Amino acid sequence: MRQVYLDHLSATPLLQEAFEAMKPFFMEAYGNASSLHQHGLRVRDALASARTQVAALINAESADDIFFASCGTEAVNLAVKGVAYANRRRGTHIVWSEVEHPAVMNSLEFLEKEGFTNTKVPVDPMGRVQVDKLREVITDKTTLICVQLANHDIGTIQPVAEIGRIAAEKGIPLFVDANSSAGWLPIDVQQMGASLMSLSPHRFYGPKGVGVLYRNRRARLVSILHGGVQEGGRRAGTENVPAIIGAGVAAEFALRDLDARATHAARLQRRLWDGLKSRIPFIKLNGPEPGPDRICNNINISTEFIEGEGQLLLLDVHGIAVASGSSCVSKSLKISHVLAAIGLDHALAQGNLILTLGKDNTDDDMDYVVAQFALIVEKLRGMSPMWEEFQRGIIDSVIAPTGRGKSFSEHAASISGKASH
Amino acid sequence: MRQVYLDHLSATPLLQEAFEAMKPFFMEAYGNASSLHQHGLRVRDALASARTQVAALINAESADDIFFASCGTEAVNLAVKGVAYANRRRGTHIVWSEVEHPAVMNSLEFLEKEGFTNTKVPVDPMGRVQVDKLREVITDKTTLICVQLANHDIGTIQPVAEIGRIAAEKGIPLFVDANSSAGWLPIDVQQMGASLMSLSPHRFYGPKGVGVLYRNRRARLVSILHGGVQEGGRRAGTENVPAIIGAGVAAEFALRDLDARATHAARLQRRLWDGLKSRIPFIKLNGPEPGPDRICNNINISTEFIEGEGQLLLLDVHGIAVASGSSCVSKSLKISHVLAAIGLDHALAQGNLILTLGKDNTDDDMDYVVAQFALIVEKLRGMSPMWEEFQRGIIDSVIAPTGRGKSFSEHAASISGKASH
Amino acid sequence: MSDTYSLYNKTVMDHFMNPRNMGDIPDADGIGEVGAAACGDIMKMSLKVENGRITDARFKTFGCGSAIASSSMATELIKGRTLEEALSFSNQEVVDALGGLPPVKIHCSVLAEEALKAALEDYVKRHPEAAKAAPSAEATLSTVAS
Amino acid sequence: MSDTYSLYNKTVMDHFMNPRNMGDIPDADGIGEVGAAACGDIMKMSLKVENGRITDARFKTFGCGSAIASSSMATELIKGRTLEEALSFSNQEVVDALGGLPPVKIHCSVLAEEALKAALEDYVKRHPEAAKAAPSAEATLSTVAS
Ligand SMILES: Cc1ncc(COP(=O)(O)O)c(C=O)c1O
Ligand SMILES: Cc1ncc(COP(=O)(O)O)c(C=O)c1O
Repeated sequence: MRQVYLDHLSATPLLQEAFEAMKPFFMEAYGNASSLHQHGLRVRDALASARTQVAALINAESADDIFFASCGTEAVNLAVKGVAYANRRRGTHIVWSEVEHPAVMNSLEFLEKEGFTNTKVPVDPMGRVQVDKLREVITDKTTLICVQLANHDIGTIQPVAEIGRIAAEKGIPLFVDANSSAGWLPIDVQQMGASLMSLSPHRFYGPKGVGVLYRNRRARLVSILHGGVQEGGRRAGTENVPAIIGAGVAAEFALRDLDARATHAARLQRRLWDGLKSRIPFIKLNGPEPGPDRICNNINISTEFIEGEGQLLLLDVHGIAVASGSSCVSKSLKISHVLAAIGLDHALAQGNLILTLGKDNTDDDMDYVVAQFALIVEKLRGMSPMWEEFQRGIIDSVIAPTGRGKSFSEHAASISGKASH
Repeated sequence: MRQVYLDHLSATPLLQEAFEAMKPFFMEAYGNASSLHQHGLRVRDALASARTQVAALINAESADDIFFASCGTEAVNLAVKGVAYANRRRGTHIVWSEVEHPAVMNSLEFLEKEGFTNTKVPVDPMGRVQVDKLREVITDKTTLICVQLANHDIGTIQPVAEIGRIAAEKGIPLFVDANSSAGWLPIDVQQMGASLMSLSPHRFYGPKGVGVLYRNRRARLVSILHGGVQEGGRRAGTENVPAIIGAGVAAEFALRDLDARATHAARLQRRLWDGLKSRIPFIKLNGPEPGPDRICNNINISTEFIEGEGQLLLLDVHGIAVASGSSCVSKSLKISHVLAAIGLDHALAQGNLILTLGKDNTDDDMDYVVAQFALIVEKLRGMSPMWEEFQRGIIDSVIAPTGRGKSFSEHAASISGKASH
Repeated sequence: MSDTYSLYNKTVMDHFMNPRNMGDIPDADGIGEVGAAACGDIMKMSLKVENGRITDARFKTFGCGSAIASSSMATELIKGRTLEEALSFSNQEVVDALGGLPPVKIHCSVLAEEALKAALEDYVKRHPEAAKAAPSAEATLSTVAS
Repeated sequence: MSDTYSLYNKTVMDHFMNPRNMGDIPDADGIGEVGAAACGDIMKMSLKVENGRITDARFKTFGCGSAIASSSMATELIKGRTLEEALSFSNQEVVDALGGLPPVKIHCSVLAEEALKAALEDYVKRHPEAAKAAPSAEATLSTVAS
């Protein structure tokens, strides 16, 4: 059976070249980078190269601005809390967009308990941050602005350069969460006006176990993991040497192959969405159309009258790996807050799938996915009371309303006794 | 030239078997453990096995009590801050020993700024926690006791079981930092009365990039890295799958081979110390004599009239890798706080070396180290004004006082104009 | 899909992929449709009742794999039971018959129980004589309905 | 040791491992011994002075590799200089001649400068006529000494 991996946002396979570079650092060059003898010094040299490779990917001013953490989440926590704590005397207010990843959202929730405040900036129905609103909510106590480069769920590319200009004007550091987008979009932190940026190498063919925080010298930052003085005192703990080496190599290839990868992904993205919408009625693309406003490797769809987990499971049975923002898929039984933020009807949020493309996917893969997905949708609609009730005019479609019947949400609320969320 | 690695506390090479087990998780089973498709589920299964393997090493009640973090430092931070925040309403006082690792010490320093308080319990000249003092300083606002299993610098084994009984009696969770000792001492968290314990797999032939926190269900713990709901909501961030798999295998071997490794290390430890003290005058072992009070793989020595960094560098030139607690070796220019805590004379702290043994060291290695070290000491003493002044009766020895001359510290203070620290 | 790795156990996967009694009963004696406030799943159950005994049960489900499997299993379990027996049906039976569900998915089995009870209630509403035959039924059902 | 990995650059390592002018001068004209409050290093320098010119310089050092290398390099640099020239000696010369030191180790070169100045001061104390010959020396040296 054909295997089509379309969950590159969750993880990418490790690049062969990265693995080869990592290998010696397990059993041979096993030293701790803090050691002063040859075993430590060898590793220290290697980490310095990785820092340079990663700095190049985002055009950082200096390799010294690159800090290695253990994952994208930790890099985000370090940026958000590290800047918040460092500037506490100056102010305690943080501005962020409502479509930020839980790593940002939940860090801010934690900081609220510690006496910090924050203001959430709304997005438009395409998931784009409302820049005027963002400008308005900045106060003289604001010490950080958090905006992601591209949304992890619906692929919306944010107007970060524009926000960067506001940040510069107001003298407030801008943190750009590029965990879901680095490696797939050209990034120039200097041009963008980002003072901090998080990267997640395992989303561009690097290894797991490493996250990156870029921080330029003008932004104050304190450590959030306390202990030794690794990473220039900004991140305590023995460095994950092999993973950092792998991240460096992955960054080098990501920079070299960026155009080719992005062009390839964009073509598949177009083919996939064209195929899906031509074969499947009552299907909707969430977020912007493929093109300059959307990251090249993300397709986020809602298929009406059926729920996402079932789609995901049946696709898996057919060798196709995808993700979903449906509540049934989340451990908290909540739909993705991104889908809520763009005002997506609950019925559509429930039928959500997230397909993220990679460099090794092919045109044939896309055609296979379209064909299989059409059959799966048919099967699940055949089982769905909503599909039947739509046919009978009891409920209406959100995607292509007929004017007959009540809305899915009204219907769901009336039978569950509570409003759907 | 013979290569003798005696810095196993900083890092151990990865076990071949662990590496083999990790390999498939880089390029083949590259899924994210949060994904619901086969790639994710495969990885999830593997993580569950690793959790079971690690639980066995310390006789944890359940594999669900094992949480994976990114390094020993993060595991410590999670234990200390995670328990502190979780119990904030009940109390804000933490008790710890003054020889804890900086990961504990600096986490507590951070918490102080957040309104928590702590009391440092002194140690005796062997580095052993004064248990009566510990009992005395516990208040009804104490929510955590932090004591390491064995000291990372001088190898002192702490009376944790005794402290565990006090903790149980008072109903306060005991956190045992076993980052420097797991794999080298038999550990039974239940018998020991530890509610939390940190482990550092890269110190028992596991990979870097993973730390372990054991936490039994009776101790409340909140996450300190915020984001997704990985690790049962106790540690957000994409899991470092290969490293966790490697940690599991390393734990399994550590348990299987514990006796053999410990016996081997203890023999080498004896041989090394006997050799050193018979060949080199004015040398002192810091911490307890080899035996039941000292971890089997640590030798911590002070060689008088010479400084540690030079010793370390010359040993390195001869293929021997060691560590030092001297101020010249630390980035902060301070001697190890452990050496200060046991009241070691500054002169001796400056001449400090830490040698930590591993399973692959041999008797011949020990003899080689003794021979080389004797020559190095001779060379450095030949260059040292202190050695000359000792011969001339201007300053006295701390280790074997002659009664002639002033102390090194007095002399140093008089010529530097400030008291040495 | 690999044989080894799946989100649910084999029984659940089987009922999800090959659901039993999926569909509608054209001339059903009782139909219940319920929604889970927690996650938004919707389940519809149709019953055929003859001589106080459930002779057929069918479902349609909008929901995750475990919701589909739960409704499939519930219809299987309920067929052949008397109304009285059906009224004491509990979600635990579904969970047990499926060989367990992940903790976060237990509510799917509750939804199956609720759908069944709703269908029974509908039946009793349409067939008041049945309530008289089984006096405890009405009381129970009104609790279910509230 | 591998050729590739070392804490210090090649020049520093060379001066650490093969220190120049290590030892004492039996009939030294000036001896200085100073200690670094920051880290506890101790450095002793002995000078031989002839006709207002340093003809020999030796050191002994209790300290790290860079302290030993700094004192070795300082003695090398200072030999042959006049007292006047020696008085304007700065640690930066040592750093430059060594091809750089890690930032945290710059203080070792400062210690070498201080040891030299202390030895010069000792010389002047013992040879007051020298101070008269080089009038600016005494002033500079009293600053150094304070
Ligand atoms: C935008 C964004 N931020 C943060 C994260 C968290 O990164 P990690 O999973 O590496 O911890 C993700 C992961 O998907 C993300 O997409
Ligand atoms: C007792 C102790 N705790 C904590 C740590 C920190 O662990 P890691 O270096 O894995 O971050 C160490 C490291 O040496 C240690 O010895």
